[in-house]
Amino acid sequence: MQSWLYILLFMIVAVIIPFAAILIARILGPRKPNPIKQSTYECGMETVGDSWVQFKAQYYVFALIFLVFDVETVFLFPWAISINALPMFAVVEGAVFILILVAGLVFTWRKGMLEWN
Amino acid sequence: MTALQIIFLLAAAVILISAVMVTATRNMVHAALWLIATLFGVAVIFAVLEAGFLAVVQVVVYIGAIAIMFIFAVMLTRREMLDKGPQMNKRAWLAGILCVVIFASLIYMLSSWVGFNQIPLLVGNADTLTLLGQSLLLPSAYLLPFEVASVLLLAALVGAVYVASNRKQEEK
Amino acid sequence: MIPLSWFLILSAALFSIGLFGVMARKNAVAILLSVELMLNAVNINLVAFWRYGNIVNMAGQVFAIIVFAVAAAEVAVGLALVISVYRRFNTVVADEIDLMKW
Amino acid sequence: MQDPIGNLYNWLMGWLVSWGVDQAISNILLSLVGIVILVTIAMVLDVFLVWIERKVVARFQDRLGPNRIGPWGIFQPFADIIKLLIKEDTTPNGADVFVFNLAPILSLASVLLLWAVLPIAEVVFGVDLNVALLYIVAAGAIGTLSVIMAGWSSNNKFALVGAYRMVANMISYEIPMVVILLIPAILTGSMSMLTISQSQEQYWFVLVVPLAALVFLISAIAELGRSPFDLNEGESEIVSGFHIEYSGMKFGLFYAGELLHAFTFGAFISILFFGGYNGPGVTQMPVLGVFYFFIKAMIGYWIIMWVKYTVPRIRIDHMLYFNWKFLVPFSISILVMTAVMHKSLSGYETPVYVGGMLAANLVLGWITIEILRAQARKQRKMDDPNSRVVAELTH
Repeated sequence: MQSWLYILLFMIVAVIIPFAAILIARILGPRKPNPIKQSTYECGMETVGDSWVQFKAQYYVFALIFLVFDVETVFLFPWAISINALPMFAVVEGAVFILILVAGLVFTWRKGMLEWN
Repeated sequence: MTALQIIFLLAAAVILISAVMVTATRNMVHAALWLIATLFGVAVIFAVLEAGFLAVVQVVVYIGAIAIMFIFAVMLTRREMLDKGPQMNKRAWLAGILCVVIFASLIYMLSSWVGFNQIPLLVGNADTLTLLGQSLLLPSAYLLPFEVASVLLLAALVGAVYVASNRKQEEK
Repeated sequence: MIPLSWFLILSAALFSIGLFGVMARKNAVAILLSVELMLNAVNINLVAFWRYGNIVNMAGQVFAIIVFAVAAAEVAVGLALVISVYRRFNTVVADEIDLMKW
Repeated sequence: MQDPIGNLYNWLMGWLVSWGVDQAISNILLSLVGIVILVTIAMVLDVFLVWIERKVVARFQDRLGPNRIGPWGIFQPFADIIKLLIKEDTTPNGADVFVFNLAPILSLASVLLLWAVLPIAEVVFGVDLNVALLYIVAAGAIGTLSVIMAGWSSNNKFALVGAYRMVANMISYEIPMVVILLIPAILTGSMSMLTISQSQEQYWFVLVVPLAALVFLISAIAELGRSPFDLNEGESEIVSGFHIEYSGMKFGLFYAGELLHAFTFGAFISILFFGGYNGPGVTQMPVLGVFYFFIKAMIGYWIIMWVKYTVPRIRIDHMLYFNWKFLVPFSISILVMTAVMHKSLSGYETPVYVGGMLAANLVLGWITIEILRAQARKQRKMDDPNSRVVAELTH
């Protein structure tokens, strides 16, 4: 509990310091906005269309694989730290857990979803 | 008022306000960002409950993966995100009344329970992390749910990849 | 010390807000967001009961972890479906997807 | 001299309590003072990292680097800060102002948060968190979030494309990194950074799991978005990526965050695999650990810079293939091997244990190289025009 209180205080300080930097810069710096300056930077070209470009679906597939792997590897942490207190059988169980994870990767690989095209 | 109670109340306020904003905002990216605020508040609640592992897992899994997935999905379906037209169903008021009734009856039922105002026991020196690892992996405890969770995630991956890759078959 | 009731009230309120979102929102992504709220309410309950019960019995934390896995699976499949439907019907409004109406 | 900070803390605590301040409040006050000092050290270090980075890149490119302000140009970063402070802070049209301003704050905060769990010496550290390894990953998640917030809120196509690439990069390489973070947890049975440092008193973990240290270095560089994985910036294609619309101090915060992040990851490599603050004479005088820590972290940071200024940028598909088709399976096999070997060797004496682990690593590394070689041979055969013609003729 004590250590989480410390982390909370640390978060507050870590947010205040960059915030203060931006605030000081805003006070010290000039403010003369004009339409050209505020326009979207595009190497001197006029912006065409909506800036909300529809992105490649491939990014989504990688995010999907990442999500599943992230969840599973995070669950391996309790296994990892208690490995000395567990019998060999449980260590193998953890390995089985990992192998199920690998099966998913093999499937996506075989399915050709890891290709970037 | 102890410091712990103040932290709890602040976190609860963050959770509830941003939860309301999630359901009320028109802009879907903003809704996802409000969801992140809610999730962060829940992580603070876990820390207050001395479940430090779950607090960090909440941030890693929910904010680091699930929220990112939501933002990606919103980007993929952008045309609807221009937020035109009503965002609520016609019978939203009915849903609102129903939810208030459900909330009130939940609280009514719980408050008649003996343990409602229970005070927590001290954690002491119990190493909850190692205990968690043992309960997850010993067959006498929760080994089966743990492995089933892995299979569930595998099934989700296979299914989601299958659904997401359907487009190729259409083009053929 | 915080009594258990505070956590239960918070969790019930969060669950109700999530339920409202599921029932009232039109956008499918928003419905999934609201389901996440409900799952989080469940998790608060599980962890609170773990903390206020016997601390050595880890059932509450274990099932909170299972709920994380379920949430991840739900998001993965749910969003994949939303995107797939969006490609076919060009909409993510749940009411307009009425292929199976008749 | 054993524990100067603890003594100072106790003395101040006694002083505050004698003034009639409540125990809990004075504890919070002293923690706050400690945090502010720790963050200030990190920020001052950050200022000098700007100078070090510019000096080192200049030497790599056979130039002199900053050399006008002060001896060897050491006051150059202060001039830069003054410049950043008095620059105009523009917000582009159509930007989502709140999110736009929040992104750089979160970006730097996610890096500063890492300093809370760094064991600088056995008696000099912020907090000994029992889930510190996952806490690092959690802080990284906030960094990822800040990238996507910056890219989305800028209302700029380049920024958005840069943010997608950066996020794809960061989330992909997070998997091998998390898998490798499991390995010190297996070896020590703890997720606390302090325990990990303490248990390397006899031997460094790089002797036990050299392959893991290598994979961690690679994925750390990718997490940082540094060259050769800097395709999120790609100056020639998407003109510097997600922070394109940021100017003045906000840009400075992104830049400062990147440099401090690189240094902090150098520190993590040294803590997880190179003994952290351990070195000769540390047991007699724990404060000496601060010196070893910074030396090792600087070496780690220097290696990251060395890679950055030597290796050219790779393409996004190559980056993703390298991660998902090589690094992830490789790190998982390292993990399984380490778990099984550690469990079966844990009863033996230290020399046997270290030797066995090292041998297992060498065997795994050799097998990997052989598989890669076979793959490369097959690929070359396929790519070779002569053999393709032969194959078509015989077909």
